Amino acid sequence: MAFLLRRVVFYLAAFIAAATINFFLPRLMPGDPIQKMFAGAGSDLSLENLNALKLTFGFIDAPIGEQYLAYLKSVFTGDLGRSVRFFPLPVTELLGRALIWTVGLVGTATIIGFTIGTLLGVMAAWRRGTRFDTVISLLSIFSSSVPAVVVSLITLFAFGYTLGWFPNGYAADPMLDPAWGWDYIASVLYHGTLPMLTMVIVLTGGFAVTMRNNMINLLGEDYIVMGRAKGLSDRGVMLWYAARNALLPTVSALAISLGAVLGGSLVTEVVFNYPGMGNTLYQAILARDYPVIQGALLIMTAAMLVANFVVDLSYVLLDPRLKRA
Amino acid sequence: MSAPVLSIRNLTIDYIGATSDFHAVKNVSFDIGKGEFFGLAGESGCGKSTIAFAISRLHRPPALIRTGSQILLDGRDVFTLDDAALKQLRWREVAMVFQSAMNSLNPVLSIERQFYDVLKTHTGMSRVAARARAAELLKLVDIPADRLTAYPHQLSGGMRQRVVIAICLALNPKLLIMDEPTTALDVVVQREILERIHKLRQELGFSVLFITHDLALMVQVSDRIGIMLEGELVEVNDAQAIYRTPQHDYTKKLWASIPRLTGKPIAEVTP
Amino acid sequence: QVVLTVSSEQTTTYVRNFNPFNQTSARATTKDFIYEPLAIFNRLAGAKWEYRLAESFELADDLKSITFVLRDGLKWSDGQPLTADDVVFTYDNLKKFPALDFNSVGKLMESVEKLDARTVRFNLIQPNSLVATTIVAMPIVPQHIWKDVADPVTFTNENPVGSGPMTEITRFTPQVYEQCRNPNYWDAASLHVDCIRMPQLADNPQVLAALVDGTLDWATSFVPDIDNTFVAKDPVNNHYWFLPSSLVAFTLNLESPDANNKKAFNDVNFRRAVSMLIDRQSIIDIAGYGYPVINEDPAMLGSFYKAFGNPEVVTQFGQYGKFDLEAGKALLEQSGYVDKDGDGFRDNADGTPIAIDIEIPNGWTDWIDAVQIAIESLKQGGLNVKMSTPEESVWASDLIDAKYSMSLNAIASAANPYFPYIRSFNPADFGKSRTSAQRWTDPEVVEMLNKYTQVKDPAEQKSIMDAIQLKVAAAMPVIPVYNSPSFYQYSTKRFTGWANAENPITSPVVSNANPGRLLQLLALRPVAQ
Amino acid sequence: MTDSAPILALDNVSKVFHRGGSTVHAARAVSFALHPGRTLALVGESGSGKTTAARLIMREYRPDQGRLLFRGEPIEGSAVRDMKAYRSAVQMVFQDPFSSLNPVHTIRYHLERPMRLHQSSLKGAARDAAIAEVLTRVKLDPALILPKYPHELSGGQRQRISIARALAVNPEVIIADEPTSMLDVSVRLGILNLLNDMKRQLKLAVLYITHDIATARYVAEDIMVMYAGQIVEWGETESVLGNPQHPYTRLLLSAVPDPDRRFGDTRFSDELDRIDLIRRQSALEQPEVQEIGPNHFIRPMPV
Amino acid sequence: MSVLTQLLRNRKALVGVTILAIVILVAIFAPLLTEYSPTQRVGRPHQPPSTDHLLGTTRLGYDVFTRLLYGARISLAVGFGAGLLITVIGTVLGIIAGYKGGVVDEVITFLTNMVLVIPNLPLLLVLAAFIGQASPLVIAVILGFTSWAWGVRVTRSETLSIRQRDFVKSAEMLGEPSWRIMAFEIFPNLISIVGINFIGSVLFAVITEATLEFLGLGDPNTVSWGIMLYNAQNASALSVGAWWDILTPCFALAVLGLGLALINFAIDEIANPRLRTGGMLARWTGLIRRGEGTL
Ligand SMILES: Nc1ncnc2c1ncn2[C@@H]1O[C@H](COP(=O)(O)OP(=O)(O)OP(=O)(O)O)[C@@H](O)[C@H]1O
Ligand SMILES: Nc1ncnc2c1ncn2[C@@H]1O[C@H](COP(=O)(O)OP(=O)(O)OP(=O)(O)O)[C@@H](O)[C@H]1O
Ligand SMILES: [Mg+2]
Ligand SMILES: [Mg+2]
Repeated sequence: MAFLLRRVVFYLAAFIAAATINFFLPRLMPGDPIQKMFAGAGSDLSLENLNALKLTFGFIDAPIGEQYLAYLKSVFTGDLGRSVRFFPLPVTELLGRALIWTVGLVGTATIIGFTIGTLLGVMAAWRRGTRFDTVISLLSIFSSSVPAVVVSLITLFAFGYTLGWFPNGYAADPMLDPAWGWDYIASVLYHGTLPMLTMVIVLTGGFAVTMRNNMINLLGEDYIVMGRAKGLSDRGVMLWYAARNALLPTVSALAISLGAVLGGSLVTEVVFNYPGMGNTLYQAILARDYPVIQGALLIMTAAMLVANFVVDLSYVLLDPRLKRA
Repeated sequence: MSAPVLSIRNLTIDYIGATSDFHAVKNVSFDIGKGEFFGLAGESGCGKSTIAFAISRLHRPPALIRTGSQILLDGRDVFTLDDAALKQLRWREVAMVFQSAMNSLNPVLSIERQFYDVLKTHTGMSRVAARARAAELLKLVDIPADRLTAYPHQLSGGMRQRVVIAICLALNPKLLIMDEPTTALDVVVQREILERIHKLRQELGFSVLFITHDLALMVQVSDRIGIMLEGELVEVNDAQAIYRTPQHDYTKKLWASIPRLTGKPIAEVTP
Repeated sequence: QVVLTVSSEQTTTYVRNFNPFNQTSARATTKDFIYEPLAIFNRLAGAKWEYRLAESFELADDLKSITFVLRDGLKWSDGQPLTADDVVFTYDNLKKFPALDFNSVGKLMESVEKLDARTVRFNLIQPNSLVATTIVAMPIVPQHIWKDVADPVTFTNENPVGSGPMTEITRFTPQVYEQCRNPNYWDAASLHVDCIRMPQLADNPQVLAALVDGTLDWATSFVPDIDNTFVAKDPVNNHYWFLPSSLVAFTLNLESPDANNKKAFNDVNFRRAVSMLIDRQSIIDIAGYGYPVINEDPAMLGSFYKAFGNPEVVTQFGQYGKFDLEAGKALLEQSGYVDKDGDGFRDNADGTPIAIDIEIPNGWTDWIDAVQIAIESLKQGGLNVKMSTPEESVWASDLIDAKYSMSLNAIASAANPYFPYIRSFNPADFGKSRTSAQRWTDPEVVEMLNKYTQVKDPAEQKSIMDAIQLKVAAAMPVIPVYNSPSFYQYSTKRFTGWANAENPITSPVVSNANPGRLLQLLALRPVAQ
Repeated sequence: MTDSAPILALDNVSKVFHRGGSTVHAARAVSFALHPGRTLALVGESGSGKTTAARLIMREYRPDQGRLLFRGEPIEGSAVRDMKAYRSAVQMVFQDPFSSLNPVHTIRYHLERPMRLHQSSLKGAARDAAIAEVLTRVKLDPALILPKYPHELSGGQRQRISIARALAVNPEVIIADEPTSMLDVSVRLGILNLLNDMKRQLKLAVLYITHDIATARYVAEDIMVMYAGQIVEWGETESVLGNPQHPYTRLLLSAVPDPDRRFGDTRFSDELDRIDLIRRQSALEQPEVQEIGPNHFIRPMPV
Repeated sequence: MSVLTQLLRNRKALVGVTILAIVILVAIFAPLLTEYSPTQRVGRPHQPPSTDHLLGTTRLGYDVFTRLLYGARISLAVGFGAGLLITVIGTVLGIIAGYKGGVVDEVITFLTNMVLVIPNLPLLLVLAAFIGQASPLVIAVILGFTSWAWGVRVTRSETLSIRQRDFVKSAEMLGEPSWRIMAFEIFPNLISIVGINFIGSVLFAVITEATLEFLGLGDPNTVSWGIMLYNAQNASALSVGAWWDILTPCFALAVLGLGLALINFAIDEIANPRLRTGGMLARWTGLIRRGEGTL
């Protein structure tokens, strides 16, 4: 378990480092949310009163070290402060709401994209050089190279505006009350279709290419040939010998690519006005809502760390070579 | 010699390239009799493994077995078999030990699972029965049954090679192909393994196609030997004949290059 | 139950915050609807005061105090009486917590005293004839509740006790909330709406969608190409009426850090020429979808303050407010701004180069479009101009600190032109407010402005205002472009009584900057189903 | 042994590797000396520590204990200049001719670099001549070979280039770690002969590492048998191979393929029956040294 | 056979290189291909494609086709600039970490893993917002300094395996200085990895620049595909039916992305012969079909 221990230490250090970056980034940014609010509103708040407000919202000029320690403490106690824009909503609650949507969107899209992509990759590699392989490879290259913005906009254009099959955004019909009723769920699914489709398109190609290349690299291995020599069925060799081994690097690519997935989901959420983490972060950046920016970045980083940790764990489970006493 | 187990006729195999082909095996013919230990020797890259792969039709593109080649196993031409028959043939009749023991076991499956694969596919054996059979087979190669739950990386190279041999014997094949089974091992381990094969063959009566480039070893273990040079089979003969009275210049040159442990360091080339 | 569906703010989630002093995150229906103003100045229907909580107010002759008399029998929504004590408490509280004072009204007060249970006198530091406007913008809160609030700045007032028509929060979720009738409302007889419902709508397209499908009765939102995208969907019921509001104008920084620019900017002919090189109509048509109202008034009042306008301004200086490429070029030419160094751009008469950077906040796309259009004609006029788009608050502080060369600025509209003038030209505000960013002042103008607040006679006021306008127009310190529209969409499907061009009863914009929305609410009548 | 002074000697050198909780004794109290004009063979099974010994000499590893003597002087954390002298005196020939030449550089580059680094006095034409000379020494045609890339050469040719590169610095000692094990039988002998020639003509001291005892016999005057980091038997080649005393040596010899004997007919058949015992016992530490005969020693296996 | 000739023989690479070449040519010769200026209103707002305006006009009345041509300049410049920076940093750090090992490696690897677990785009968003008006140059620089981690990881692991090869050892034993070993022995063997890293980074930079600009964090003075997207989105191009305004930059980004990805894929195939499927498989299939052999 030394391997896992090492990783845990890394994750802790990474988390603290990320938290630190989070702390300093907004402090480097010019402007603060209060000033921002009044820059737009053209209100008559006097400079003195503005400063009084800043103080109340915690934009204090305490020594940076002191602020940092207080911040670290609050991070570890799960207190991310309160949103300025949505005062006094605690950041955790604001992001908690957003997180549900993003997890739903990203989670489902990743599962679908990963499954389809991996299967296509496996089959393409197995039938290397056939027309199937050529078509799948080209499609995958294409889908993995087109920016998420472009895919979202085109999907929105095609299915939202031109064909009018799906709504042009939002997580659900705003007039419906969130409840576990069928209406609401149907509305959520209906609204989620296009963002989901976008994410799946963006993700599938990458997984397919990775899996295909991993598979092809493995197909020359002796144990694959031995699997065939044993008279196992093609599908058995493909799945139990090749795919299973090729999956390992793909899974770790998945964890690393989660950062990109989050980036893709940010764009998709913005285009479709989906109330997830990415959109919340984006809005917070526009409003200079520092506590929310900090919180969102921290949660995203934590999600990356958790994903990597899960991958590490699954590595240990999937690959007996790591299971050292 | 009675009807041969394996009979190769005019085997020609090319590797297709983008512009030109590489002729890896050129019109090779030889037989292996029942219970015979046949050695195939030759330098690296002369086409030995290519022949071995062709016997159970394991090649993948861009290898191409030219029309006109024949490989008869017990009189049946393997090139005419359909998929189902081919799967039957593999391992049941021809089992194979690959060049590198390190890599021929699936690293993520337990040893037991790799026995079970074969037994399940070919005999539909249950997991429990397969476990018993696997334990029995491991005993043949002198590995305690409790290693069944181990994963390949937990075994030493020699042990892995013996596990592969045990898996090969699972279905009592008629022909065991060993493609340089011991090159990665040191001499003592090599010796152990070959002694065991030698004994098992006497007990079980299978034939062996033994591929190596170590001529001295080959003469020690084989009944008959074929010498290959750049895709062609240049000489086939009794082991002793190959050693004592090599016919082909190439064979003679080979012997002349091998330092000896006793007597003169280098053998005289018999003119 | 009569429910009115309103979109008065765009947000991604609702947070239960009804603190009327909070400018950033309180719900937009807090002021006016929960906390009724003392009075509302109705600019439209005859420019007169509508008394609400106050029954009247009286400015002292020396203009050093103002006395408000509350209506009889006013009650808070919880049944407690609303008295002068509450007013005094509110102002004392502002002094205690300056962060609450979003209107800077505390600065004007010497003291606030209760004369009797219904009468309050505000004693002013300086004579001020316009102070009522500022005072009525400050909500009055109940003493019996707020005295126990430890930190009223961060207090979220989740269950507000108020004086307005809609005080009861009957439902609150992040997606929608409802505010219903105040059981103790003094003017219940005028109120024909039982509840207002605010669905959470995140942005303009979403509001448009809700407008088009008939969900919303009353909204304030930018809608592109509104005749096609909204009205045409249901021409009988879907309507809009855009009123001009704040002035959008170019400012040239007379204290520009760049000495060469500064030289040019301080020349009135240069400023006039720049003004003549700006294609206002294209800006309005293209950047503004035709919604804004053009402002070609060199004294910067324009049609918004039509009632105050001095016709002399147009006669004397009108041509400087109009786009005229050739005239602009000619004026530059004759003032000595020609290309001396051969780089294709005009230079100062002494040969020093002029290079103007127009600073615009990042993300304010209509302004960016406007500036891009302006740049085209300015370049044709031979000026070296480009645009930069710093972050919003950077832009704001650059303007406050006069660290820019040229910018587009917004000057809030008010009940009286005195306010834009004093905010723009009062040297005491230099370095404190964005409105004074051009750093132009004139002692005579300031003196006249001070005098303006100290006279009571309307005729005298008018003559002062006329004189000020001439002075300003002559100097042209600010280059007006347009008055931006305030957006107002409504549906007659369920309610009638809406203000519009034919029926200009009040300013009906439902955003929280417009107290007139209360009058609009009271004017609504449900359509019999 | 000979009376000439050794150039290079290991004196009681030990090296332990720690890997994931277990320790591997890759070298245990290893001592030997290399003499000019003589080849010392180091044989033993895979993983016995042969390469470790080579790397200790090449200063890739630092010994945990013991000293490395160069011309009788210990070299320990020595100055950069001494290191340079050492590097030009001691060179290595690698086992794998495919990976010991950089595929992106021509043969000329491979030979020029050592010249530039270690014979910097040679310039221009002189250097070209020197390069041509080492190539002729390894029986390759300079004109043909110099512009080629490694992948254009056969395994044997590449191994010759490796040797030429080692020779290009004018070394006194050559460490050859299994220099022929990846070559085909037919070219193997050529390389061995080449090594023998070098040794004789240039008075090189050669450490020949192999697991092929027969080739060791062909090139080496002296031989050492290594097992589990320990040298278990050493002495003059003919004496050790002709009269092996340590059980492990005997086991090794009996396992070497010998075309004159069929299976079941071996020199030391009882050793073959005791494989596990011999392995286990030989792996134990054995500080005691016995002299079996003139210049023939063993560390007896504990029983 | 040099990498270049191999590239030109690969059909995917050929298509990719052609696309890239066209985009580069278009960028260079933009002024010759259009009569308009990209920052001058030349028509009424949102005119649909016509012979005067091949791809219509924008909300402000700019010619979309002209902006497309000029926009290629920025997209390419940022792509290649940032790609180069990312690759240089990634390669240098990767080789140093892989070759030096020890503490240096630990530190670099830790940094790399750190950067890898911080989601890149959100971080970039925050950084770009912090800088305010992010000109293409600024975007390229921050991309360069935040996105090298992947390159380090790949280069390092490849360096680790090359470092094991005997030619590195033999260079060490000759006493070559370590910078020389890294630069002349290891680096040339990494060319294909570096190439993949470079093209991949260019692709990433092109996409990310467009994304940041689309999200409103770019400089609106810029004429780039991202700003085109941003303007079109702000002008509600989709809801008012001006599809040409928004689909044009979309299409351009997609095509450039595809071109780069194809080149990358091809380099991958050249570096790793196992992935190659090209000519030989076609020939093989032909031979099988003609009955000249079996498997
Ligand atoms: N997939 C392939 N494509 C092209 N050529 C190949 C392929 N596989 C093998 N070859 C070539 O075919 C020839 C014969 O290969 P084979 O593996 O049969 O040799 P071998 O005799 O087994 O050699 P070794 O002793 O090294 O195992 C070699 O020259 C090899 O380069
Ligand atoms: N860097 C290292 N770290 C940990 N263990 C090592 C290291 N190098 C070698 N070893 C271990 O030390 C022992 C001796 O290794 P060495 O390479 O010297 O053996 P060898 O006799 O040269 O083997 P071969 O014949 O296979 O080359 C082996 O068990 C090996 O696993
Ligand atoms: Mg082979
Ligand atoms: Mg070794």
